[in-house]
Amino acid sequence: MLPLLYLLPLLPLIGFALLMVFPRLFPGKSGGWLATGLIGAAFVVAVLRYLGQGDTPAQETLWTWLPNMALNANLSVGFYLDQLSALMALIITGIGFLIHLYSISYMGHDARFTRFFAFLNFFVAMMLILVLADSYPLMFVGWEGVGTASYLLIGFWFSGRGSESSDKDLRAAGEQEGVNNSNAARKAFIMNRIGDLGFMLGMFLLYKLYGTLSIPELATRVEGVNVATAGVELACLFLLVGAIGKSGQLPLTTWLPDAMAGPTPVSALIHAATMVTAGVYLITRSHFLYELAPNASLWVAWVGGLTALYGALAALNQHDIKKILAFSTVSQLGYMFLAVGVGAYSAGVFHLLSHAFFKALLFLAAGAVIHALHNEQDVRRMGGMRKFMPFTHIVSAVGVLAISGIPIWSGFFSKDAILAAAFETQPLLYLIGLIVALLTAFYMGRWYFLVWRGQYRGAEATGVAHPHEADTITKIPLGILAAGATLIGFLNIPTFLGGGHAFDSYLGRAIPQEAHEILPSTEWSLTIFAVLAGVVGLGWAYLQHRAKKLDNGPLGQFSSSALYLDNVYDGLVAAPSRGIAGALDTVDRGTDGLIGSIASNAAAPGGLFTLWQSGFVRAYAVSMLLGTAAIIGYWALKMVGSGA
Amino acid sequence: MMIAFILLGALTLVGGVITIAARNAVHAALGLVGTLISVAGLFATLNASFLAATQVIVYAGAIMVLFLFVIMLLNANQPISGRDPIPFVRELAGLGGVVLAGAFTILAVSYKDPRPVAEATLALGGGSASVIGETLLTRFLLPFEAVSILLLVAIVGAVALVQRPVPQPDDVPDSEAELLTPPVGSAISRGGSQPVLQHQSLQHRNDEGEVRA
Amino acid sequence: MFDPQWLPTIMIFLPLLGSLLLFLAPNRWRDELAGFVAVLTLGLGLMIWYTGGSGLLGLNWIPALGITYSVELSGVSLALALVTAFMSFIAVLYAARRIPNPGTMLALILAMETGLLGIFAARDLILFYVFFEDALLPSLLMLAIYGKAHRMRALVKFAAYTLFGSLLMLVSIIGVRYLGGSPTFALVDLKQNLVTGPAQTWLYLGFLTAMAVKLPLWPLHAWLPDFHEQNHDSGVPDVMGTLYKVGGYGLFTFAIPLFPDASLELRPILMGLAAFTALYSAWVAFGQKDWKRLLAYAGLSHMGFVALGVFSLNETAVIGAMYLLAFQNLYTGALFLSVGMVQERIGSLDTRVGGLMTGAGALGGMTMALWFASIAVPGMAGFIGEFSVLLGAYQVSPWVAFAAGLTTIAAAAYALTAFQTTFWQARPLGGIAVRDLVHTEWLILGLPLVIAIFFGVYSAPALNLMQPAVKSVLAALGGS
Amino acid sequence: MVPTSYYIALSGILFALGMIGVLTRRTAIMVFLSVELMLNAANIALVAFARSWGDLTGQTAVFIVMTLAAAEVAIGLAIIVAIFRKRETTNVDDLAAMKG
Amino acid sequence: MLQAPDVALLPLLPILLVLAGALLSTLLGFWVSRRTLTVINIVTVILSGAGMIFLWNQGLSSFAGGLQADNAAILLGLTILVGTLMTLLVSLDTAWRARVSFPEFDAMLMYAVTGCLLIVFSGDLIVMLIGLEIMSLSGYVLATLQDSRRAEESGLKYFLLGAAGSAILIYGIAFVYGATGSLNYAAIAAKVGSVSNLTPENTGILVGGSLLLLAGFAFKIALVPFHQWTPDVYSGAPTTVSLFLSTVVKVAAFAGMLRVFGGALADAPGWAGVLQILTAATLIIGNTAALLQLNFKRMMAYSAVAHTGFLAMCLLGTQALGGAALGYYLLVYTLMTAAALAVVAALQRTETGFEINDMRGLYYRHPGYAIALSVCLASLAGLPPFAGFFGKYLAFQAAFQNGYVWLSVLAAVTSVAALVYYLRPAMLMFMPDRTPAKEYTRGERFPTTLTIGLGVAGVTVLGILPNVWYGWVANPAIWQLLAGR
Repeated sequence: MLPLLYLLPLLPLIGFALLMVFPRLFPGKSGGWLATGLIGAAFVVAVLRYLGQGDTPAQETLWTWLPNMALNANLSVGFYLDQLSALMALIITGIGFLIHLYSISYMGHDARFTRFFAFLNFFVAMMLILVLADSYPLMFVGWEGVGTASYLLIGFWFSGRGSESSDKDLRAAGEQEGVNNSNAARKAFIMNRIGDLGFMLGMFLLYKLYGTLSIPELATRVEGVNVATAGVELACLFLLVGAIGKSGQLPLTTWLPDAMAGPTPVSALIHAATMVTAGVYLITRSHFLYELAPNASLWVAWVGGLTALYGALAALNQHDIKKILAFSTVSQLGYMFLAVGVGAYSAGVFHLLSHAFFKALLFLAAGAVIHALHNEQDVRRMGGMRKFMPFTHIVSAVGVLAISGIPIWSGFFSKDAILAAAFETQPLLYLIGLIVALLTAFYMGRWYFLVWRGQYRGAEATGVAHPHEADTITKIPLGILAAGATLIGFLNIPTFLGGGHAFDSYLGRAIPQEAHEILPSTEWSLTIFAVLAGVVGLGWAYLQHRAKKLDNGPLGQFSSSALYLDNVYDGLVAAPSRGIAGALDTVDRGTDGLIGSIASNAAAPGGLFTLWQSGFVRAYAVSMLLGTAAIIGYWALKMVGSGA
Repeated sequence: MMIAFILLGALTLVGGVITIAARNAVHAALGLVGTLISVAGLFATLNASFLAATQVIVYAGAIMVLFLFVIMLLNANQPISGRDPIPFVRELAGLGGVVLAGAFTILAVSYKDPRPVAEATLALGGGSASVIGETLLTRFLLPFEAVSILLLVAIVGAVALVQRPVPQPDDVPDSEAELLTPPVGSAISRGGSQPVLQHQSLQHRNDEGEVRA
Repeated sequence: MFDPQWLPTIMIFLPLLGSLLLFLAPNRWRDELAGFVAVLTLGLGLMIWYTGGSGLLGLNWIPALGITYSVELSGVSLALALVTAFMSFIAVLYAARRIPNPGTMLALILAMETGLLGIFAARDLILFYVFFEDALLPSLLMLAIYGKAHRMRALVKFAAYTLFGSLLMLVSIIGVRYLGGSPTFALVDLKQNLVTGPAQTWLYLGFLTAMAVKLPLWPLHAWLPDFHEQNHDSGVPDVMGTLYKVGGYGLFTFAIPLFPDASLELRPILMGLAAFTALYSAWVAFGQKDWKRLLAYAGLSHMGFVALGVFSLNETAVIGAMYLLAFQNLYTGALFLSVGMVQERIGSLDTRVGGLMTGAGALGGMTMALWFASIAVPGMAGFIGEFSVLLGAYQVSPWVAFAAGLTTIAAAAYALTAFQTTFWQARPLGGIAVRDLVHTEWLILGLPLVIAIFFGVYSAPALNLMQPAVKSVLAALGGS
Repeated sequence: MVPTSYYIALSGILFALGMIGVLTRRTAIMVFLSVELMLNAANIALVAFARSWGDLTGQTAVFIVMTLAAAEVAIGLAIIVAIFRKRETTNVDDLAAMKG
Repeated sequence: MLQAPDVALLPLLPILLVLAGALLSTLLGFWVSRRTLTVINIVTVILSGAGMIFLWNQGLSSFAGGLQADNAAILLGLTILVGTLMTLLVSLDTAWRARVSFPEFDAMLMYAVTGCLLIVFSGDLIVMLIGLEIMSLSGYVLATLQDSRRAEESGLKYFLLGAAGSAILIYGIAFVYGATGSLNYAAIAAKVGSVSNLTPENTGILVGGSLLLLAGFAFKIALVPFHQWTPDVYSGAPTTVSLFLSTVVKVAAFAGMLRVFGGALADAPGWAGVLQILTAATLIIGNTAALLQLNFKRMMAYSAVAHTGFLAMCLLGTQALGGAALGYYLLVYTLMTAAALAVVAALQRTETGFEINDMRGLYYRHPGYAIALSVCLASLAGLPPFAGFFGKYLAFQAAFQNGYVWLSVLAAVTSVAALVYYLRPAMLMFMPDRTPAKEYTRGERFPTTLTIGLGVAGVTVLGILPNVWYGWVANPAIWQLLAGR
């Protein structure tokens, strides 16, 4: 007897509810352990379901929910488990568990420790709803739910960490941090909402086209019902907008780097491993639509390619240890979009998986560094950390190698598959991908060398002379993730390397596989190019490191301002909309004031009236006489007119 | 007959014009007397002999004497000089009058007798006192009686107005009653020009000269 | 045996009776008495719900005029009546705690509850009108007695707008009966004798004006911000004012069945207007610096959605509109009360005080959750409403739905901005220390929130009420 | 026989004259005198119509109207006298305290 | 040959009772105090009412149709008596403060009521005219009776314009007589009924006459542009008198109009078109002007003008509906106006009434009267559940049904202005105030309270159960026989 699917979101939800409503019941770190335990339990459920999974997807319906959907029956709350969602559930619960564990140590000194875990649990629950949903509206629940969780967690330090301090400077800095954190959270939510609108419009259009929003039903109905391609294309584009918003793709990308304002585990869990990949998941989940919409797919690929390039360029000259990783995430997500855009769904999801491992690893490692340096995040004040934190150094190196696509590490396999698929369909995108691979290796090399190698530069600024290695609770997740980042690539060894595409064939039961028509020789050369790009990038970084020029990366301000995209948005959208709001408010009061002043003041008609009601009796007689004269005169004229 | 009508009609109108145009009130009243007598003549031409007589005796006689008496009493025979406070009143009056007169003329011209006038005239019986009296006491009995109430009202009202009775005290508590007694000598204020504005600043004093705490 | 048909009548007039009793009751029992009456009313409502809605009770009220006393609580009207009874209870709860010497306020709340329940129960146009105006009086008195400095202006505006609409509606009501030749004003009779042709459009417009004022719909909304801004700081009158936004319900229950052709004919314009209202007011809300005004515009924006749903005449959208109408009362009302609590603590309604959540975590958290409900985060009742409205409207007119959909973004912008500058960020130096929720305040904010979440997740009970009612109403349109 | 129309026209003109008088005369008594003109116009019309119909009702009505006029004069003059006592003016334009 | 006059005194009974009160006041005044007389008058009024109820459904007439004691007359007569009763009760308390507490005041009041009843019971134009004159002359005297400059000014204005108005009315009667050859309503209606009976060419004279009648009546009921005396007279006269003039006298004038236009001239062409214009103008001017007033009593005067507009809409309805509407509305109007002005009379410090701003916080000083006043104002504004709403509703319906849709819409729009000016004082009363009271603190006495109670109870009961009165007036048969048989 397999555990029911609803347990997956329910377990973390229970944790959320308990920790929110009765925080007093969980003194000390017990709340964290409860939350972690529940996620662990959810992971067990996910594993059990994975193991017990048959070829046919499982669908479990709970109760009816939205009005009047799907041929006049109410739309239900129901969960759907196929290979894709099983995989996602494993990633979410697995990596989620590790990050929860990590957080027990990382957030150990925070005043709102229990609250943090409540939010984390809430996030995991929502993410599970997202991936397990059997219909788009339910997926949307998770979709916005993770957005909300993300909002709460980015704004976790909403008042800034030093704002209660008695020290004036610290207080001022804390207040500034509070404003920044709040703004970042709000920005994330609003930008996600833009995407959500696209998602909603996509749903509306699908409902109009097919009359249902249940995913399995849609999948079957797409084959049966004949609709105009333009409609499907448009629906897919709408869905793409949703995916863009959630995954921080161009042009809705700027919230993701800002989201690093949240605690580091949040960055690892939400803004690297799980939530941001929801866009990829959405498109993969909707593959049956995108297959009918080649143009929309091309859009997806191009969005991905350009975002990958954008993220890589922006990552080149960041100074915040987490921002480099954030832009890297943007860039890597671009890869995944590129993959699903060119139809290589499996490659995209595979990269999603490997990225989840190595990026979570990198973030958590960065978190350990930040912790060790007492919240210092500027890479220019780090350096030489390998001496203080050898374990963390090793796992970080693993992460850097993985993301740079160096063989045997997972990034190599997943990136290679994407580049091969791109080469097959869109050579230009392949070229972009290759450049991005090079840039990725460079900025990750820069990150690595700045943080771990060279001399420790921050003793003065941070006030920490001897940073300490992370504690055991921190090391366990780091170790597991490092192992995963190293080994996970072997799940999907391509044929020309003698592998069996295990991952592809597993996923292939749920989503279609692209046919490989590339000659092994071409594949080899593609692989060599990709590895070359990684090696060259890392080498370039090393050379720069030797020259001690890494402090300021290439492209200068252009890169560190993230290609000025934020400034453009602020000028084009944020400021005008604030202005318009002010103007509309004035107008709203103004029209009102106009009517009001006519009514209350009424000077002109009032004066006229006083003139008429002058108090002179003969004036009143004038009205009477003229009234009578007018009445009688009117009648006489009428009589004359009618010829009487 | 026609000549009589033209003559009397002209006299009526001339009298009317004098009434409304004469600067001296006495002249105007005399003009009205002329009109009234001419109207009596018109009544006579219309076979209303009793009315003609009544018109002269009651109207031109009694009522007009009353008018003249009051004019003399109130010294109102001098015309009021100074700017007319109502703008364009003459023009408006003229316009209204012309419209009215024109309209009535049009209406009058449209009038067609329901039966031959000669035949109808006979039915009037000359409008003598006896036929009028008969109508009054049969068909017009109720109006005839009701008019007596009207006259009674006129008498009582006129007396009450000219010789105002003394208000009878209420059973108001003493302190209030004291406050409410109208102060002596404040009933008449001379000049008659806008006392309200002068006293507006004093809240406890209104234009009736009452003093309240 | 007792006839359950009479239950709605008892439910309607019980609060009024309680309100009159309050004047007789000794001062120290007033809170309890008011609370008891409110609970009893709610209980009665639940009883009606439990028995599956009441039947139609039709009595001749003024036979000479064909005016009947027809009341029925079932379907949509029952749902709205329940929400009204519930929120009145919440309002009583908060008023008793917050307002010093609250006797008059409690009496007014109960009196207004009677009017509101009457509005929902009425199945006769004149009766509807009577209750519609009856609810106005307590609302005006609350503003007059407890309002702020510039309340006279707000009062006059509120009353003038309302009456402007409702008197035109009265003319339409008269027209509906006489041009259609119905023997009475009861809805059942009127439906048998529909007015046809252009006259129907004109009558619809008259009806629409009243409902547009009460929805409210741009450009007849100007009374709303002032009304809320000038009302008592506690937000209690605002709760009742929110409940009084019954335009959507009126359109649904009366306008669609009585003016089917006209509502179809005017659908494109009206949908556009509704979407514009939603977007416009959300945008204006973004510029507000006063919580009450902001909430007023936020509520207005929701009403734009309700109107969009109703005007679209699409089944899903109409159900969504009714759902939204019912449940937005919960969270909008609770938000007004939370604003009242903030005002009680710091003496200000400004949206830029900053850092309240540091001291008052629960207050901040509840407020945030209510805001999430308000901006239709899924899993809350508001989402079901808004999503269904947009979904249905999209089937009719994609562009309008798109425009209205933009509101969801704007809503996030205004809600989060104001929330952030009030509750988040750092408390400025010298700011008053803020006390967290105490005693009944937990219930006052918690209960609506719990219900909003419950019906966001498990909507079946409410949908079972509304869906058949909406279907039968829309069936009159000939299945569009 | 003079046609009834002539009488009616005459009465109409007289009525209009009375109206003009009401407006242009500035003394209360003179205004009132002008009203008398209007009443007389009505009387002429009544009598003329009575002849036209051969019906005594009209003439009797005139009798009543004359009485009315007398009663009106009594009250009117009483009011004018009462006012004169307090203000020593018969100018109607002096009584314009209430307005607006 | 001398035919015996048709004299039956029974239908005259109510009028005679009131007249007896008037005569008693005139004569006994030399020996008995005024308060005693007022009480006697109250008794006669009640007896007269009982007499009317006795005459209900008997459909008596006498003086050859000159007097009609039909149901319409009884319903309107009762309304007049209610107004009279309220006036008398209020005068018990306030006549001394208004300095009109002498027997002649009561006498004039009762004469006026006699005139009013004559109008209501009239069967021909001459009786109506005499009733109107009795009422008007008494009204002139009442308005002037107080020994004050304001009262005298209002009296003179009322009188001069009233005399001119009467002249127009009489001229109109002459024309109608000329066109139809009769002064009796029934005969006129028979003539007008089918234009073939009428000498065809004389339609012009008929319409001219009815328009002149309309102008004359328009003066009495204060339709724009014949309304300008109203605010000055109502605000200048003692409040008790204003109460009387704005209720009883107006009801009687409307009754006369109903008799003439709803009965005798119902089928005559022309007047309805003019009346609708006048009504529209009245609605606009009356409501707008009331909006500008600062003095409450004067505002009530304009409100009376505005209400004339609403009432006149009833006249535009069909006989059955319009008559019923008017019958209902007039009673409600009487109750609410009288009660509202009774509050003013009781609480005012001087006969100028009080400023609207002075009413701030009245609720906290005189809760009962303030609530009563706000109920009356709400009713005047036409807010349910008070009877004013159904009055307005019926008026709208009457106009609407007879095709005057635009007028109904206009009335609806102007009602908004009405709401605003009623609302301001009503709400001010509930706004807490710290300034010292501006009103008379000892105004609450039993008779006034009784009046106000009567008004408020009436307005509320008639609002919730309109059938209590409307059931009586609704019978179309009552109003189709306005002209008599």
